[in-house]
Amino acid sequence: MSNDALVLLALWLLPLASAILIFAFGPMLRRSAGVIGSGAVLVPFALTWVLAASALGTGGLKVHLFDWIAGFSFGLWLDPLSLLWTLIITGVGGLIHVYAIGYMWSDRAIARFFAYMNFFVFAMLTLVLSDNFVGLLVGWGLVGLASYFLIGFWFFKPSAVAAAMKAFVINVVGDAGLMFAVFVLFAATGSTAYADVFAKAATLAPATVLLACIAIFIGCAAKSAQIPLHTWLPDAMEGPTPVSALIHAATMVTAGVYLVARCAPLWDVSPEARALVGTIGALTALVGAILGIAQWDIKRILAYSTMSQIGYMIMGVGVGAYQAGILHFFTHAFFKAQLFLAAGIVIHALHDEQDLRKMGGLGKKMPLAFWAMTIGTLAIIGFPPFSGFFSKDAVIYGALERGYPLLSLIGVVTAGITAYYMCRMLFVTFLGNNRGNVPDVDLGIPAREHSEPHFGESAPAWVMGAPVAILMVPSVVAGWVVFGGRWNALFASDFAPKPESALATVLPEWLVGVVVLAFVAWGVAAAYHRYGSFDATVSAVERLRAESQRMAQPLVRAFYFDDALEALFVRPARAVGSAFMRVVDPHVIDGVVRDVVWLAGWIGREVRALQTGLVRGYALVLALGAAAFLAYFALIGASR
Amino acid sequence: MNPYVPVGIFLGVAAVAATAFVLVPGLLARRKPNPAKSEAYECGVEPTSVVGGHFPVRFYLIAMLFVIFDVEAASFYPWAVQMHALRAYGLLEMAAFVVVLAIGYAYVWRKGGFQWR
Amino acid sequence: MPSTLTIPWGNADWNAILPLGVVALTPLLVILADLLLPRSLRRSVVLALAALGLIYAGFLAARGWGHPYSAFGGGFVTGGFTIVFQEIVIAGALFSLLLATHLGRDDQAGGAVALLLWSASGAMLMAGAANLMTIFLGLELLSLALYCLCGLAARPSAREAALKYLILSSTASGFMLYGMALLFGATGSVQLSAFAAPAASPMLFTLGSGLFLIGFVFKLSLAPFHIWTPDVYEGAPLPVTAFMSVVTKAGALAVLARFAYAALPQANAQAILVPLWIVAALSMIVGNVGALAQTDVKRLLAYSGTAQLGYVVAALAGTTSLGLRYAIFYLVAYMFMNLGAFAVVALLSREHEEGSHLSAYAGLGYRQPVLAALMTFFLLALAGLPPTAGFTGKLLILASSVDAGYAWLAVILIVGTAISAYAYLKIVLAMYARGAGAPLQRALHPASALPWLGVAICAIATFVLTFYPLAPSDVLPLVK
Amino acid sequence: MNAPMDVDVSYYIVLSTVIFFIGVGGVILRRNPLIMLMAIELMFNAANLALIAFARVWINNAGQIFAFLVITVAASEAAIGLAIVVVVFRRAKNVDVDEVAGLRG
Repeated sequence: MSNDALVLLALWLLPLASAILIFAFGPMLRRSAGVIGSGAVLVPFALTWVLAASALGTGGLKVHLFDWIAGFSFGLWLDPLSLLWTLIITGVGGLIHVYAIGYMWSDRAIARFFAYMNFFVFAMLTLVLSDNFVGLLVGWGLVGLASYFLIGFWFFKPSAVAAAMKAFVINVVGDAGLMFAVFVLFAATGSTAYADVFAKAATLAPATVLLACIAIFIGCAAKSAQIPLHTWLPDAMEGPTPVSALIHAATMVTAGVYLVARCAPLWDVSPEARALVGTIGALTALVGAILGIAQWDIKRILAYSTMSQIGYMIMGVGVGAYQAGILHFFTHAFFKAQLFLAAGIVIHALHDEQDLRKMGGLGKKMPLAFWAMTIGTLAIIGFPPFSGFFSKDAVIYGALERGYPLLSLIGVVTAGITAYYMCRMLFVTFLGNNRGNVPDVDLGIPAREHSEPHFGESAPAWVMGAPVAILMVPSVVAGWVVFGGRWNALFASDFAPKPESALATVLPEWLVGVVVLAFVAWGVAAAYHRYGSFDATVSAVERLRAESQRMAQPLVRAFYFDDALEALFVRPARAVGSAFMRVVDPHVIDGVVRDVVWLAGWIGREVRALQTGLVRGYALVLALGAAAFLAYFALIGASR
Repeated sequence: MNPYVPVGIFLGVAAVAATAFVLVPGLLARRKPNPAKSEAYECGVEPTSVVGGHFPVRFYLIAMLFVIFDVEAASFYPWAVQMHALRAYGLLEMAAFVVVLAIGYAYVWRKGGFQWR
Repeated sequence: MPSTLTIPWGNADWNAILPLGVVALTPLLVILADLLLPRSLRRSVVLALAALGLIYAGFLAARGWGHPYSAFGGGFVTGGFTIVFQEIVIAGALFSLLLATHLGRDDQAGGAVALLLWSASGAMLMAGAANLMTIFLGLELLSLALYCLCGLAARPSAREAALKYLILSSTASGFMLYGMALLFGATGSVQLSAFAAPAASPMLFTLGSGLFLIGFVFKLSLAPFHIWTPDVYEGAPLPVTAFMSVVTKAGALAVLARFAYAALPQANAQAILVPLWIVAALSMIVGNVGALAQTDVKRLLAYSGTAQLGYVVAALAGTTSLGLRYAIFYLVAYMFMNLGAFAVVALLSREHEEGSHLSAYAGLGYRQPVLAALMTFFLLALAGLPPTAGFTGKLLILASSVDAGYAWLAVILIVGTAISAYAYLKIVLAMYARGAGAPLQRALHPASALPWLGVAICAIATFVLTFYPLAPSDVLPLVK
Repeated sequence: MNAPMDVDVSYYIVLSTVIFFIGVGGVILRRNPLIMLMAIELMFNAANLALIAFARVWINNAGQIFAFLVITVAASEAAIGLAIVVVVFRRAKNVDVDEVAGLRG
């Protein structure tokens, strides 16, 4: 085994070793678990850079681990695509680990927390480094499991446990879809290795590829919170904030983007699948942004914005603008992690208060959080020259270039809405007067239970501050990688070159950029007028109260997705009529155990009715079966 | 022509015939039950007890045990016929058989299977 | 010693059936112990004796690897195939013993365990039987003991299960026996090895094969001959159900595979076996659809077993040697994931109530997080998600059925899997249902160490087999 | 079909087939479990008859030994069957399998 291979193996297994170590010796380690855990992620980050050169070489770095059975082998594969993901997982992940030392400082179970976090990093690395579908599927399942543990980390909170269950169940639905896809691809190509499957992709029947793509995308939609499987993501914010930053913003939820990009050869031969994924992505972007408008919980706003931004990425990779979608993943990882970490500082300082209405005027008290949040917001709304500007623009223009003007238009509108709700959050949190002492009723906040604030000593401020400060740099500059066309050249071996489209020649890229900027400017202005101007901040209490009382119900209830998804989803599913579609029924999505789904339940009950319990009836079935057997055998016997 | 082809045909005929014999009466027979018809006839006297009579459950159990040991005893027959030819080997085999049977017998006895409670 | 009749077999023949003999004779010790020991010791001594006997038999069987031998004039053929199936039977019986700490009343314990072992010895006989008589004897030994075991619980449903199993299984035996008579008539021999030659009457031969197959398709509970399974599984005591779900099926599969691979004449083997693939396909659909609406886990596992054995038989399609290895691997995987689920049910059982109803699982994720996690693992394994042996097994079966030219079976397998994910997910959902039964902290069964052992072994095996699909190459069945 | 015999063997086979199907019909149609068990015995004995007849055809004693084995097994089966029927219907008024249908679905 070459040195590179050993290094790759080490960076893959280090987080696992650390997780086991911390789990075994947790009570003894206490806070030093955080140091070990962070080290076990930052060291692989450094190791990844060592491998960058060989990963960018022809074919990437391949490490064959072991032969499984004849025709199946397990291995790792570091190519530009997985290299990018590995860098983000370990780099951003490492910073979040450091931050978490401070955030979890006074938590008794800090060791357990870092064991889970390291386990997650290992699972995520398995997902992106695997060179075949089986390893991918294993990683896919394990990240779901890690996410389940971490969302429910504060298991004494019923809401956290419920959210964890919901996330787990939807993820299992996604796993089943992905498993189905692997079976289909395997049945069609006789292999589970990426290389073999993709080599044969062009020769497969279009229907097979479409079926596989749809099944894969069910997995992606569940993992990446695409409608209609998105409802778990806002709830998942019940977990500790570093978890939200790492799993539910920067890495795990982008696994769907990774998978679609990885399976580009499949999508390249199936225009229908391409249209489907692109459309779902665009709709998710739009719906997520709209839902972000009506939230008061700072983390839920960020959750919806995550959903919306992943919608952009999925739209990008879906329509075939792979480089653009991946670029957006790249920049998003920085600025979204930064937004979450900054929000975490605020939440931590206010003793677990997450309601915007109880904040206000925090800009002077927490300058670091304020500036971090401002830079993150500028990045996410696509303000030049911050990173989000380049990537979002690339996605919107990419959709146009590849002949999806409608999706592109949705992207433009969404950009405006994004600017509005992100600035709304920023202004309400940091400008005006502090409303921490205003009674809930005066702010229109319904009666609620206050969670017990954490008491005890705090970590040195730099532990949480430093990662946020470091993240500010890439949040600003990450988008500059597009200059000189290097970014696109990086993935030239992975993706087919873009086709020329008539529309793209009419509309130059700078013009699209200007249109997007106009929408963004409108969003910022509207938000400033409503929440940021002097008048608005002076009368903030009355305004917020009035607003929270007459806010549109559909928005508050997230378009009734949880309540009324049935109406939206059961009918098309019923029309499709396939039992498999039933799996994503709202009952399941909602995690409610009922007599399961209508069709499945109906078929099941019909079959049950055949089982009368009467011995003679069974004997008759037996005899009829025997008669059928005999008829067949008499036939072939006579033919001889 | 294969000599067994007629057998195959017979099989089919037999299946149909046998099924028909059992099914046809149920389909064709007229059924007009009335109270008088349904009554059990016992020399003009109304029956006072269940016609078949009820045997105690113990009866069945003893009968079952009898059947088992009886049939197992039937296995002695082929051995007895060839006893001299089989010599020691046959004796050993039969001894083993009897031991197994004896353990079963002891088990039933100890569990009270032979008691007429 | 002078004798007028030479005995045609010697030590080698007795050695060949030694493992089987140990399992058949241990029950004699068991019931003697039951008679002689004081009541307080009985149950534990009986269980220990039985376990020791099984383990010793397993050791003896494994020792014979690599020395195929045709014992008793071709009545019983040892070899890799026989040994693998015998070990599966022994393992299945051992696991059932782990769950059998509460089988029957105290004074029934000895008899119950003895019956379990005799039943297992019948299945072991089937694993090596290569002549119609030994096949029949093995099958009846297996079944007769099971009829009694099914009724060994103090509730009406157990007695009902026993009656149904008795009547339906005997009927199936009747079909099979008549098939055997026709096969004998067609070939003039009861040896499977004589069947390869062209039969005197092809008509009798095919009809006989058909009736013969029915008996084993019934024991494998493949649709539509599965109809008895849910009722019997639900009614029978838990350890007996667990035993049936593995041991009976292993024994029946052994006979079926030997018949399909080694006995049938090459010329029309594929034509004769077509109904087998059809019932396999039917089972994958019916089993999984039937599982959808079940609220009793034992019932659900009955349907699931129908579907799982459908996958196993599908692997045999085309009777390729690779297919047989994969079928055996999947059977082993099925044994572990299935018995693991049964062990969880055993852990949830109370004195007078088996923990098989869905309500026992509501909110289990909160009450017994480890147990719920393991149950989830087993169910996902049955559904075929990685990293479990169920996934590997299904992948292998897909491979072999496509290779053998039975792509349509592969398609049905995929569809069946998709349906089954839903059925299994239902229990997972129940266990993690929001706010269900949260405060109810029922203690686990007092004597739960043994089932826990079973759960642990099954979980580890299900996981490890994912990566090391043990499919020994030396397993083609022999007939002489 | 050269074996010297008084009655052609095919008659035995036909008889056994008829008996077999009477047995099958009995299992399906009768409601009394005791009669059902008798019907099953009919199926077994039909097989016995066929076995012995074929043993004559092929001049192979295996058929007769087989039949002997079947008789023994059938007796055990009958005993166990009787025991189960007694246990199930101990307190029931009518011996009717249709009343035993608690397990279903």
